[in-house]
Amino acid sequence: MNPESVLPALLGLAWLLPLASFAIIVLLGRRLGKEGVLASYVATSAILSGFVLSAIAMLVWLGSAPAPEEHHEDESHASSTVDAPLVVRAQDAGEEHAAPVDAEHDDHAAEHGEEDHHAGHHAEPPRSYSGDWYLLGEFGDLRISIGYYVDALTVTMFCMVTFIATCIHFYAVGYMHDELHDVDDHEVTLEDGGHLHRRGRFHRFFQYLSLFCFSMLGIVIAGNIAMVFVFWELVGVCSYFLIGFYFERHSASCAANKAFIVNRVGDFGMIIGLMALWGSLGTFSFGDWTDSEGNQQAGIFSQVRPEENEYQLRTPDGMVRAAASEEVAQIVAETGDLEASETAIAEQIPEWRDGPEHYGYALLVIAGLGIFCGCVGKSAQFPLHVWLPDAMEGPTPVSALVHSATMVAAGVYLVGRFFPVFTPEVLLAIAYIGAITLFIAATIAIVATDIKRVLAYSTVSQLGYMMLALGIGGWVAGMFHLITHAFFKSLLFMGSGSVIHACHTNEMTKMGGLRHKMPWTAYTMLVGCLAIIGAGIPFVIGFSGYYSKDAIIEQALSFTNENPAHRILFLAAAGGAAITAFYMFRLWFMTFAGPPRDERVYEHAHESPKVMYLPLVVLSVFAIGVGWQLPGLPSLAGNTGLLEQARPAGTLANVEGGAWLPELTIPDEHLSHVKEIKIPATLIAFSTALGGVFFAAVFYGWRLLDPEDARRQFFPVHRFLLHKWWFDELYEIIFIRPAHVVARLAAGVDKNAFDRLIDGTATFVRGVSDQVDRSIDRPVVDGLANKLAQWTYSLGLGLRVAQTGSIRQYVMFIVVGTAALFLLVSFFWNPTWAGN
Amino acid sequence: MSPLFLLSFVIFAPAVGALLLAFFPKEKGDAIKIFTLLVTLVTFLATLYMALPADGDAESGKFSFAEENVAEIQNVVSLPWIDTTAFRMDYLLGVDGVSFPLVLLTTFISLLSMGASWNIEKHVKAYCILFLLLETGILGVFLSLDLFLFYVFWEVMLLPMYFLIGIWGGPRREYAAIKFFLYTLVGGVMMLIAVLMLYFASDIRELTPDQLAAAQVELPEQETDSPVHTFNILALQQLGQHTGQFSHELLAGKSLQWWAFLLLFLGFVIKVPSVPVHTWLPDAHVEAPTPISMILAGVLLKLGGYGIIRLCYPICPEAGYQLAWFVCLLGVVSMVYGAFAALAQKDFKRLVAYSSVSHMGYVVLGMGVWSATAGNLYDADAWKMGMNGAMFQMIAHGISSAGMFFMVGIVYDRVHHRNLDEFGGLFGRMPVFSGIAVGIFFAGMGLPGLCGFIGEVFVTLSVWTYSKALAVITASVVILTAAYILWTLQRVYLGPAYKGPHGEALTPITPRELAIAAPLLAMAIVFGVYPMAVFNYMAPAVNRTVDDMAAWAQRTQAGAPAPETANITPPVSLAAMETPSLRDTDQNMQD
Amino acid sequence: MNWHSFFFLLFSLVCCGFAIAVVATSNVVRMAFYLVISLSATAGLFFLAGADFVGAMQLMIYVGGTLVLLIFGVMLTAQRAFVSMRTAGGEWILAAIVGSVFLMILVQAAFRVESWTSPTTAEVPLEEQVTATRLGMGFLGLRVDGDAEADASTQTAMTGYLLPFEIISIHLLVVLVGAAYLARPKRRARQEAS
Amino acid sequence: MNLLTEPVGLTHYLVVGAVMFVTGAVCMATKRNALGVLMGIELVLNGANLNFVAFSSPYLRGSSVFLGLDGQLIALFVIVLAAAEAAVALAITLNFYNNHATVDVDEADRLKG
Repeated sequence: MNPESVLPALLGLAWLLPLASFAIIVLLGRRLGKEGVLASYVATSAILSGFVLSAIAMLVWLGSAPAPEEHHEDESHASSTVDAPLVVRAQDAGEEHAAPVDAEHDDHAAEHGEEDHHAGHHAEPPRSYSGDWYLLGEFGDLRISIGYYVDALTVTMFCMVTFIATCIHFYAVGYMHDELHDVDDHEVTLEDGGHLHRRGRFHRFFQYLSLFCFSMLGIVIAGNIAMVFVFWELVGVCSYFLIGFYFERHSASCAANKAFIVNRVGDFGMIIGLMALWGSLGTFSFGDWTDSEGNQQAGIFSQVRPEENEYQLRTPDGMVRAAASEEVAQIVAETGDLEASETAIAEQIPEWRDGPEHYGYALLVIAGLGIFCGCVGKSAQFPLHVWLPDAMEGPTPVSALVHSATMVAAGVYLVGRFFPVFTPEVLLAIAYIGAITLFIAATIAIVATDIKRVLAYSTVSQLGYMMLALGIGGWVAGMFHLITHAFFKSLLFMGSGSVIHACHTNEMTKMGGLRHKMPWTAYTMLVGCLAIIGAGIPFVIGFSGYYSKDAIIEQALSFTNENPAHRILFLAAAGGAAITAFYMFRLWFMTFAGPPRDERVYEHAHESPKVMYLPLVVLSVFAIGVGWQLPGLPSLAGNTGLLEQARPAGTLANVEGGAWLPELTIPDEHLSHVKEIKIPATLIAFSTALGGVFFAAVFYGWRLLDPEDARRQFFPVHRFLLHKWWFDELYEIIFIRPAHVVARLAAGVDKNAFDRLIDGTATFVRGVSDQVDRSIDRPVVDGLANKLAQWTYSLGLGLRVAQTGSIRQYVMFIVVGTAALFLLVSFFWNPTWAGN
Repeated sequence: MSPLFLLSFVIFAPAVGALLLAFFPKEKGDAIKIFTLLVTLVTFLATLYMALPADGDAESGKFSFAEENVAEIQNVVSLPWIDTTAFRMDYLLGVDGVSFPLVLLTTFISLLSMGASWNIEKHVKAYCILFLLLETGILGVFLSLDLFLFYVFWEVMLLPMYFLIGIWGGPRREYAAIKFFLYTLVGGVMMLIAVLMLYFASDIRELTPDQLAAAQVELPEQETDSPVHTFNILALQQLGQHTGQFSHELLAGKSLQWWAFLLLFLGFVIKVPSVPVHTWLPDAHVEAPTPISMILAGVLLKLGGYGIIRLCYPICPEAGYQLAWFVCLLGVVSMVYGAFAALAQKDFKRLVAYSSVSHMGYVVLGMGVWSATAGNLYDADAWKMGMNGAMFQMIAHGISSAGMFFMVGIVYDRVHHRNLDEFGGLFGRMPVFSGIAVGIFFAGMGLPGLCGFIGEVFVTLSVWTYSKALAVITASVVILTAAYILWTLQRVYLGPAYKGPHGEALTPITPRELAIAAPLLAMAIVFGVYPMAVFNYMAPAVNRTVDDMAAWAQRTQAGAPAPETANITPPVSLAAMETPSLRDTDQNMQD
Repeated sequence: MNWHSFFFLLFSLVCCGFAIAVVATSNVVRMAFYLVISLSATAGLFFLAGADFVGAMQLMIYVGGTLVLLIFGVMLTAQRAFVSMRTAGGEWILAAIVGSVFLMILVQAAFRVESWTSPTTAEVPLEEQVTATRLGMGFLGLRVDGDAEADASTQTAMTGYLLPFEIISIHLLVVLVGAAYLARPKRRARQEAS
Repeated sequence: MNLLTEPVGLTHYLVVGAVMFVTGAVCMATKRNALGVLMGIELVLNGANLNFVAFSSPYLRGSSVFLGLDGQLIALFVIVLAAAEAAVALAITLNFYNNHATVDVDEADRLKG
């Protein structure tokens, strides 16, 4: 079993199974069993098989740690065929990862010697397999294809996505069973005052879910950024369908539109990034690839971090040339010969690149920012975060799967995947965006009362954490948090779904004390809450969030130490942790603790069926333990963990600033695990979280203080937060209305300017012809003809007198005429007329 | 089958069908429709036959595509047609990767829209006859290689369309038909002027034997002192690219080819249509009956793009080089403007029409991105991508816009209004139809996996190399497109209940309608998932066209190391191109 | 004074005198009678001019045929009111003026050509004095009356009259049929029809 | 000029023909009776005939300008035609008479313009 062919096959199959399920459900639909009940079986079995395949792939990956000497063989072998994986980069650090790892992985980075050792290792690119399945188009040297890029991150993401998706499929079977028969939608009021009565759409839900899984896995497996974009859009449209699942509700269809259009705004930036890459690098491929003539071509990563530069970021030649096109044209004009110019340009490139102008650096920044823009849209980062809370209009399993665990995390995933390309400036921008997002979202979550919205803002906030982590160089921290967050956030959402299922309301103000009615839900959700706030016994053990969040805060602290100017980032992370703890426990207390607020709701509440709470239990197990270092298995994060295997080459080093921000330092992530940083960071994180929980307990658990008082006291702030910082209103004013005004203007110009012009021209021409008709045609041409006729007529009238009818007069006329003729002839006769 | 027979059959089968229809009794409406459908089907099958691999058999009439990597014009049919001392026109037909997909699209869309014509009840016979004549005209334009023949077919197509809109249209049909007619006629006249300008400036004696062979043309047997003019498009291309015959100054300091390019381009761009000469399109679409809208959007608009790629650039490369900014600007303005205008529409069909304006902007833009400049060493790859993307976009738009109009037509047939504010809830009432409609609208929106995506993305990506500002604007259109399409879908298909009149008429889609809509959606998916299905046929010829342009640019703009022209400062120098050829002719004369 | 002149004088006076008499009288019966005399005298003039056959025909057809026809007409319509119908004096004067002007023109034309005033002195050969045969040949398309010394173009210009003759024959036939048709009694037919 | 002393020439015939012609014309112009008009016609025709015959007479013009018997041939035609004309005209007259009970040509002015 060689992984370079097995892994793509396994993952590809896992990827395509949901598509098959989608196709089956689309074509058969309601005919799948009674009201399409079998659709859930189809979809669930597809995604379950996908999970099994992914798990096998994970085992293959772990079991295929290549021997050091394999390196070169792989490369030569791979390039011999086109369809097989084109490039295999196997690194020689494998044996260390496969080895049973030291238990105290938290500490092991403390030793400097080992630190250097690792740094040396990671100067090599990570093990990855890439290749193409088929071409979308090829133009000269440019080609766009559907392909794959498999590394540790891919495999991990596959496992995570398929696992959570499987849980959610099961959960959805229970949650959506209402849709198996006719439904009365109480949120839709018809014109006659009644509620909408409609047929159930059970199968359609699973159909969209399958399509979503396919698209999401497509993003993960994508071998090039264009393919990412393709599936990026596809998950967007799935999200659109799923948010708009209850399309009869106006709010749902609006939310779906909003989600899609806001995402498109992000995509707009992403396209610009794609263009910047495409126009200068001429490839979208992550890994290296082989062209049709068998030449090795560098992928994006190799171009940005070439081997000869020790995998450090360098403006690629293509970008330098693209930026220096005027100079290139100058050279061409001077030499006049393309080949000669080529060599001349090649000589000039280093000079251009490193000169004061930093040719091409701007392009690199644009590319980075552009790609990040897409991530901002998809991951609901500031300023495009507005869609995600509205997206909660969708059914809760969707919120759990799409809008917390997977799709929104795709933005973070892409930032992680594209990490090698980001310059320090871009990373700083990412960090700031993440920080702003996490703070804004967390503050809004404090005042939200809709249980799902609280979770939605929490999601936005956590995504901000991830972005922040990535932006300050904590690659593993960010990705790790992505994974752990997926587990506990989907757990929380499903728990909330269970609550909603029981109470038929989203409003927490009508809940309370539900833990007696639905203990499974309550305590699994408590696990989720603890996980998200990063609860744990410091330095000993904790929930999964403990590890990932602490890693982020450590890195933030490390970053702040290096760059005191940017200490706000650390403050945001730490403060955000406190707020997170507060609102999460506010949620839990309001829902499950204390006396019920609404007796009627409480009476009706009941525990959900087994098919719904079993996935909760499974997920809570993972929410607790996914960050643990279990014996016999590699850890997920940490310096030797699974994610570390995927770390992009050359990113594990102190980066001393970019071309534009030379004083900025992105610290080495492993340095954040040293004691000097780890201890304060852990303590800060622990204390802030504890503080948050304490305040929540004071207000909502023990109810020592009335939140109403606080609300009244901070009325303006509350209102500000309740209106979500007025973002929606702001966007309405500065984007949507102007767009409509411009649209109306355009339509108006069409109708009033262009058409007027055309019609005016027509009228003018008709006027002219009328005038011609009236002033020339009728008086002159017609007049002449009429006059002639008139003359003839009057002549006839005159001659009529001669027409006496009397034979005798006629005779006289004849005679007179003849005589007159004679006379005339005799008077005017010219003898020469006779012809002789 | 010989090319002569096959190509002539494809062009004239509909016309012959129309002739036969003339003998049908007027009352037998169904028989007439069935016969017409059969004629379109036979034509479609004939083009499908052409699509089969030729296996190197040049006489088979089949079209050899990428597998043999044949980029040249194939299946050339050349018969003398009009041959007087002053004019020589040939019955010159041929097909290559540029025209063939469009021919296939034409016959395909004709077949489907004939199927969509089933509920035409008024003057069925006349309708069918005009319909078939229209098809003949369109196919003739795509297949003719003689400029004059091209022009004749161009005008042939105009009249049936005029009547089809003007008789079977909506309430303002006369206005729309006249508007359509005048616009197109103006374009046609501009084209005719350019055609004659080029004809009288041409002289094929200056071509080398290789070029003559490439142009499928022969010199007259006895040598003449007077110039040998030609209408042969291929010969004109060779002349435009390899000689300076069209480069002499004509008017206002601009060369003949500058003016010819402009005139041809304007003529075509009216057909495309681009802002600001697009206003005929919404009116024509709104008034035209559904099947005619399908033809109009699906095929007729493509004639403009086809003309640009076939005539404008290859014949007048220098003008294309100078006017690339104009072409691109027009494309981008159309995209943005069309999208904004679509956003404001209340009429369903009008909205789709404006979306056509926006989408066809991609075509113009993609054709204009002349990336082969000195700044990137005359690397035309981005332009190839743009041109291919534009061609693909034409096909994709042919599928998706025809589909969109058909979708509108289905609703209109039932409720007899198109006011977007009075729809809603169609998803609940007509689920299958709504599903297909959403698919087709998403194809128009450029969703990946559907045909619109490929063309739009390829064009968009190619723009960066030409102009970054335009590229950013281009990219921004994705937002607007999403906005108007989604808003439309929301207003029409989503929501709790249908709000307009005749709600009881909203019956599920009929099998006939399904039979028309399903192939469209299927094609949209196939082309979106496997675009190479189109590129295989198209790319070699398109790439060759671009390569020719790039080679021309390199030859003339790079300043071939001629010492006397090296000191000319403007990069676009006529002298560099003209000097050698003029010297050659001088020598010839002395000899 | 020779006989030719004498007879010419005689016949021309008779001819002109009775012609004037035809004009002068208002009685239709007398007009017919005077006309007979005038035309007969004209026949005499024909004889004098050497056209013996024409003169004979004049007597036979005109005097014997046409005038008899006219006289029949006179008799058929000669009721009292129509026997003599007078014309207003003014018309007479006008007719006289116009007529005399016309006459002056004609006479003046007749005297215009010098050679016309005096006759030729050449003797006419005997065979030319008998015209009937040669006229007949002319009608049959064969001209034997030409001047043998005339040049060839003149000879060829003299063609026969077979075709006109035939046309005239048919014409006559048609005319006679037409006349019979016109003159048939219609009143009775109308009465029968009604 | 003295007719009695000089030999009779062509002119004399022409004068006689002219007199007859003019007389016929005057006759046509002045007679109200249709038959009188017909008689005027006969006179006119005879005047013309006289000219024809005179011109073709070898006695009067000499053989140098003699063109044969064309004149006489035409005169014969005229005579025949005059006969035909008389027949038709008489038929018309009788018809007119039958219809209108008059032969006054002044009554026949239906074609007055």
